[in-house]
Amino acid sequence: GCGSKGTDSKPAAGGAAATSSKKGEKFNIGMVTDIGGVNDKSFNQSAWEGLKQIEKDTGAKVKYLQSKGDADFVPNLNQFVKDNYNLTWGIGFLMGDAVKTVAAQNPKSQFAIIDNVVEAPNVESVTFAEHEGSYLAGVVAGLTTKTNKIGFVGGLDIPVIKRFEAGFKAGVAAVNPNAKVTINYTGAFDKPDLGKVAAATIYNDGADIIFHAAGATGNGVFNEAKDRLKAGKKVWVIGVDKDQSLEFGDDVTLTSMMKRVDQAVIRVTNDAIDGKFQAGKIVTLGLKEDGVGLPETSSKNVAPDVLKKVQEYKDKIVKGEIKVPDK
Amino acid sequence: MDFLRVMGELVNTTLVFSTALIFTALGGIYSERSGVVNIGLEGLMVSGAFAAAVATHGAEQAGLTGLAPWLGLLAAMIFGTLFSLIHAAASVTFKADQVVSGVVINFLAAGMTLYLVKLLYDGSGQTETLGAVFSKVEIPVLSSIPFLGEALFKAYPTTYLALILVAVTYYVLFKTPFGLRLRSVGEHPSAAATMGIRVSRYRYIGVMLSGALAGLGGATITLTTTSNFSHNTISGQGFIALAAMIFGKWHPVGVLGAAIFFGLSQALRNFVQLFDFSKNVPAEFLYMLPYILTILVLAGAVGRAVPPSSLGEPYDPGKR
Amino acid sequence: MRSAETMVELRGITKRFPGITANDAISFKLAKGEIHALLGENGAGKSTLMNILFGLYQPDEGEIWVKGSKEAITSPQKAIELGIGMVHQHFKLVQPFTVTENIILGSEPRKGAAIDYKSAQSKVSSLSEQYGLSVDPKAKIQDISVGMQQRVEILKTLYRGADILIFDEPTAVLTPQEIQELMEILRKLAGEGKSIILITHKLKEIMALADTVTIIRRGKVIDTVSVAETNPQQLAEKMVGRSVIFEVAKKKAEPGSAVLSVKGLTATGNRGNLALNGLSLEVRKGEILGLAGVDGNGQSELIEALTGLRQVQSGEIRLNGTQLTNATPRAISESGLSHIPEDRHKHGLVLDFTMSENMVLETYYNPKFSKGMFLNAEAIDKHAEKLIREFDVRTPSIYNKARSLSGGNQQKAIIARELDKAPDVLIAAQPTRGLDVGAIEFVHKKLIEARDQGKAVLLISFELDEIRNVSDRIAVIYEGQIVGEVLPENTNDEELGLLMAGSARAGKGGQS
Amino acid sequence: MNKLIKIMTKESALVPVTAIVMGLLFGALVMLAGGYNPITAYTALVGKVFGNPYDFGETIREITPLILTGLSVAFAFRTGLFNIGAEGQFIAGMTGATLIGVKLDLPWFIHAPLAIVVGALLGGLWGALAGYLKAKRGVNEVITTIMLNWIALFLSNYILNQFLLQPGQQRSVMIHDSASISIGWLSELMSNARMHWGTLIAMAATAVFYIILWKTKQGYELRAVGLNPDAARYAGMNVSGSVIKAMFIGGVFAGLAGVVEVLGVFHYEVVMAASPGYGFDGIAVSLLGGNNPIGVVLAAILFGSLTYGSAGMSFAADVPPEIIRVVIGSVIFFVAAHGIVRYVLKPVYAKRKKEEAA
Ligand SMILES: Nc1ncnc2c1ncn2[C@@H]1O[C@H](COP(=O)(O)OP(=O)(O)OP(=O)(O)O)[C@@H](O)[C@H]1O
Ligand SMILES: Nc1ncnc2c1ncn2[C@@H]1O[C@H](COP(=O)(O)OP(=O)(O)OP(=O)(O)O)[C@@H](O)[C@H]1O
Ligand SMILES: [Mg+2]
Ligand SMILES: [Mg+2]
Repeated sequence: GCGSKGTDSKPAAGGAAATSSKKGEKFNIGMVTDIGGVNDKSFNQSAWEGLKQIEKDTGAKVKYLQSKGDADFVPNLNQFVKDNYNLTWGIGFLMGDAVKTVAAQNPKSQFAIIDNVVEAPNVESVTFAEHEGSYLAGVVAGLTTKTNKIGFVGGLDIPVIKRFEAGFKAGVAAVNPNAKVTINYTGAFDKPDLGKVAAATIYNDGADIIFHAAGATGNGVFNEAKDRLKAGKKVWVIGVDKDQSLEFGDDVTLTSMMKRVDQAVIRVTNDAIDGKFQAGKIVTLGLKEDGVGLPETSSKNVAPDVLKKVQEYKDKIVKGEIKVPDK
Repeated sequence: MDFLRVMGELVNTTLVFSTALIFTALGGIYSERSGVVNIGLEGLMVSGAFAAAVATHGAEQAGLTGLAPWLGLLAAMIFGTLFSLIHAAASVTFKADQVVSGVVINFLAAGMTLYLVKLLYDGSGQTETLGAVFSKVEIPVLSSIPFLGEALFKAYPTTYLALILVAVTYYVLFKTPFGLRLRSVGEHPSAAATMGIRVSRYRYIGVMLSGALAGLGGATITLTTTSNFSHNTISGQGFIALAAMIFGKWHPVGVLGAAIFFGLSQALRNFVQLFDFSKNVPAEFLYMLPYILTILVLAGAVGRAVPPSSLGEPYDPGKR
Repeated sequence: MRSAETMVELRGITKRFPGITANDAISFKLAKGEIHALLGENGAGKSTLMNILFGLYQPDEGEIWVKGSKEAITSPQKAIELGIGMVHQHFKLVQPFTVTENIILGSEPRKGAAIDYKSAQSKVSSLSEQYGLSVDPKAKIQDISVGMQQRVEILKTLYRGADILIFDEPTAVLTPQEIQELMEILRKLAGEGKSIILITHKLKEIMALADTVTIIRRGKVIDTVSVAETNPQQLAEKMVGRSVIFEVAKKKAEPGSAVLSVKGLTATGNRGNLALNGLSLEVRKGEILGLAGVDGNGQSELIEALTGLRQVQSGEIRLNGTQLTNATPRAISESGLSHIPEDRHKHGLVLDFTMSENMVLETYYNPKFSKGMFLNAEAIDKHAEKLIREFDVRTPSIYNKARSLSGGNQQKAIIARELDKAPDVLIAAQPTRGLDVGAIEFVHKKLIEARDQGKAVLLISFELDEIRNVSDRIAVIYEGQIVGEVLPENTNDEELGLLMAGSARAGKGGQS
Repeated sequence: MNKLIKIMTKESALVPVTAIVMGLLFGALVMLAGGYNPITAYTALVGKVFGNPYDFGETIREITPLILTGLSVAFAFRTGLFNIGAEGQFIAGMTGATLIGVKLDLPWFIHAPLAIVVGALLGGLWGALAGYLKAKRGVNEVITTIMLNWIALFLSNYILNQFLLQPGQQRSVMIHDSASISIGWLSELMSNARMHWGTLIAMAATAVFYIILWKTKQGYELRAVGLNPDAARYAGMNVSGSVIKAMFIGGVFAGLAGVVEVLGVFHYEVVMAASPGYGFDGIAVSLLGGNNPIGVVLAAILFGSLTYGSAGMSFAADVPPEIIRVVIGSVIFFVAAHGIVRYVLKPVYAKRKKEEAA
């Protein structure tokens, strides 16, 4: 995936390649994805890339199970528990209840979850302050727009996505009070056709930048932007979760609001391998922790003075001078 | 907001949504007019979407950028046709229940294509993102006419192709010997047989044409919307096309109207979000809009659709 | 009989179906220009034999010779090539297609890639003129009468240049006028040198039309005789193997008071036409009222109105004095009306139900057959056993599906069910259509028995013989009205024919 | 044992069993072509289903809703209707159960039954809506049920968001324990597998299906309408009423499937981005089971086991789980196109005939 060749993601090719001297040799790490699977070009993929990195670095054995539906979460987690995996990851907001249940039933096993909070003595929860990163995306958009019309395309109208929207709007408002943000929720994370038409509608209405937080639905936003580019009309997309310019190219990607799921996974897993697993802890990764933020590649398309502004706002948020709204 | 322009865009968006439905529902007509129920349209679309992604990607790699999406369409037609042979064999040769056989198509397509994607793309759940996809073609001069230009003359090549195929299908079904025979086989196979027409052959052809056209429908989505193929590239469009075929009374022009209606109601829900009053309407109700509209229109519409009389009945010359 | 060239010769044809030998070493010869009738009871194997000749079935044994050479007729296509055409017992016409489309289907004239409808239509027109088969080339089959449909069937074969024509029970669904016309056509075709095989249950037609007749019983040829040398009585005996009475013995009716009375009934037909136009009639206790008329003059609509299947615009229907206008079918049935429907497969039976289930189609909910919300299977089965015994319905068991019975036995089962409801009024619509003489005899006997028990019977039929033999009084329907009433003993075919054709004339002596 | 073999080689059993074997073989071929070892894969699949009490229990959990949605589709089929709407009826059932489970607080012996009844009724109403449109307005039920599926999805999301949402979560508040139909002791016995009374409800529904259709007056009417609506009208039955009733009863079955998932498995309902798919699988189950209640149960067992077991396949043999859809699809194919199976079985029949003759 990700346009890059050789992403070795054949399920659990095993840690056989690891040399014997590595620290994670006898350490097994499982990961349960939601329906998207490890190639969703989104957080599941990011998390899996993190684990592959761990495998490479430490020689630990990593494996994932893809869920075919909500009902699969629990048995999939249990599969790892029953196979005595040392750490099992639940990836995504939706896994919250499943992780909670299985953790309670298996107090001796260790779990970690991304994007949701599970209060249990054997679970470490990692969440992200998406609103903080989105605020910076808003700053970029507010300062870059020429039409003073900006769009936001969301997936489902749910709390996580609301955080994106709230932060983004606040960021735009902070630097460009005249800019109007058009909000469109498509009602789906897996419908590029809806994303595409939503984008077309917003661009037609005069917007020149759209920020999407809509998973695969957002692919449609990129496709629409590319379409317009081919027809000679320059418009921008702000990507989400990963540096989407790598996937969709610099000519339409202004910047991306990155969630460093991979980094979080690596950090927590490394801790666990080192015996320093912070069970019961809830970690929120914001700008301060570099859990969210804009990628290096932003400099290609975002003007230097805008980037400077971004840095200013980032500092203020990190220092706590600005409190970014999350709904 | 410039009203004319907005209306033009609304029509334009409608056509974007309608195109895949037109192809697929036209395919459904060929199959069902020959007497073979085809609820496998969804699966046939999946197979087409898959083949288009793979072939276009391959062509792209081979450096055939301009030709790539066209090759994708061709591959989708071929693959869709091959896939539909399963349906034809089961329901024509082996006289299986046609609904069951259609369900089989849906299952096999869903499983097989993803499995192949994983094999072809190194375990990945989707194909590579395609660069060489279709983009909208502006027809010179015509596209600058106010309203009409925006509405009709800035569209994907596939949209034009779909509209042409509506006319072609009409001609084939109602003007040519082939069409007469195909329809006779769907209405009264034993009558056709006593006139020396080979019922099975025509049913095979009907089903295969549905495979080719549904394949085109699926390819349209890959090549104009998603730019890749994954497990949710086709999620329900085949069933909507089935609905469009019934709503359109198994007639190409009716199907065109029905597909445009479904496209319009999808497009509307996006346009509504541009207006401020929509903020007071819960989003979920906007999402429901297309489907509620459909039911209301159908419930208000007069006249029942009459399917081909022998639809769903395997032809058994020995049966009385 | 001429000793002309042999067109078709079947030698020792045997065809077996699971459990039955439908054709048992049948040999048969058809001469040029001859009309050769095939006669036999229901299920004797006539259709099977013809289906073999037309390439629809393959024989297990035997040879087929056509025009002097041995042929393997593997498909209808092959039969058509050999000049064989068949008009099937159940028409093989595509309802939503036009007459022309049905005729040219499979060998369409072309102009470029498209069908050349113009030349097709002119061909059809000239053919129909040549043989006196008038049709409207542009009309859809679903909009034309049965008689016209049959002409289309004949034109189909002529269009393909057939000179051997097979007709499987062509008159079963025709009105007397249409039958007359068809007989003319057949004579004309034979006169032009075509050879014709005619399957019919009607001895009168054989006597009037055929040159030769072959009688089949249980798959075997019993005899082949020249029509000139035989008579109906002899034919019937050969066919069933016993003597047959043609005139139904009945004593004179003793009608009582009117049970069913219909006044000024108006209703529209399926196509919005005025199908019933102020129709009035009365059926009295203990009489059979025969309703004669040409198909399409409101008979079907009248039956539907009487049984609650069609809403009427005005007028009233009373049964024993109770208002039943626009009542539900169930309410009507419960008030004492039984109905032997015209189309036994469409209305009379659920073909995929067992016989047992079919015998309680209208009464399953009665306390007799149910307990609370549940069915009483035992009672239902017993009931079915009883009816099947009493009415001699031939079925292996009450658990066989209705589909597996022959037409005659299906009809017997329906009659059993309807009479068992002990109705005050019995409506019998085309009750003997397609049945052989033995079965017809049985049905007529049952109708008269019902009358003798004091029931009021309304008999609707296109068969004038049936109407005249069975009815006590005859009413003629024309364009949704009763145009005349006559007594069977005081009338003849000619008078009835005139009334049915709408020559408005008050019936004489109908008001006894 | 001999008797068993006889039963198994009877044609009625032989054909489906052979079809299943052929489906599995085809799946094996596809695996081989993809470079996977089918023997390892199938071993893992069987191991996953029967390997330990937990997975066995979870397999039953997987099978349960499939029985109910299968019955739903089958019931409509019996009345001549094609219910593609089990999906929407399932969601309606979930939502009804959640509403009662969350909003009311009652003693368990009222609460759970009430939640079940309300969910079932909502599912039934959702089905009846399509039935009504068919009966009274002549709208093809295939179209309406497809549309109603989407409407159910969004309507349920609306209700969840508006009235039932757990703050900060993407799901409803948990239902009260009194509404739960989980069986605690059984789950404990089965190492925490999510066992619930819904399985019993599904079995009961199977019996009810059979009794309604073949033992009651109502069922007699429904079947008559399904087989020949003209004759049913002639016989004084209320055809449009039957259509509505059949869709209602079918909807109740699908609604119950949703109910047991909420009350027995999840204890909440999530805001869904897409339909869960049990209704569509129900079509396959119903057809595989020949629209016959026992057949539906057997088909659901097969379908559910293969689906659940596929996780074991990907865990132990690294086979992509998608392959299981191919297997299920080809099993259905061979069951439907039994001509092929009979052809394959010809030698067996021939042999048997010889034996019988001897
Ligand atoms: N397709 C079939 N399958 C099984 N048996 C058949 C089939 N067709 C005919 N038969 C058998 O062949 C016998 C002859 O049937 P056939 O239709 O030829 O009778 P028929 O003489 O035409 O009767 P009728 O006067 O009622 O038209 C029947 O008794 C029936 O058992
Ligand atoms: N599918 C079938 N399988 C076995 N036997 C059949 C089948 N269809 C018809 N038969 C047999 O064929 C014989 C004649 O049937 P057929 O339907 O020709 O009756 P019929 O008197 O000609 O009725 P009708 O003229 O009203 O159609 C019956 O004995 C019946 O048992
Ligand atoms: Mg016959
Ligand atoms: Mg007959």
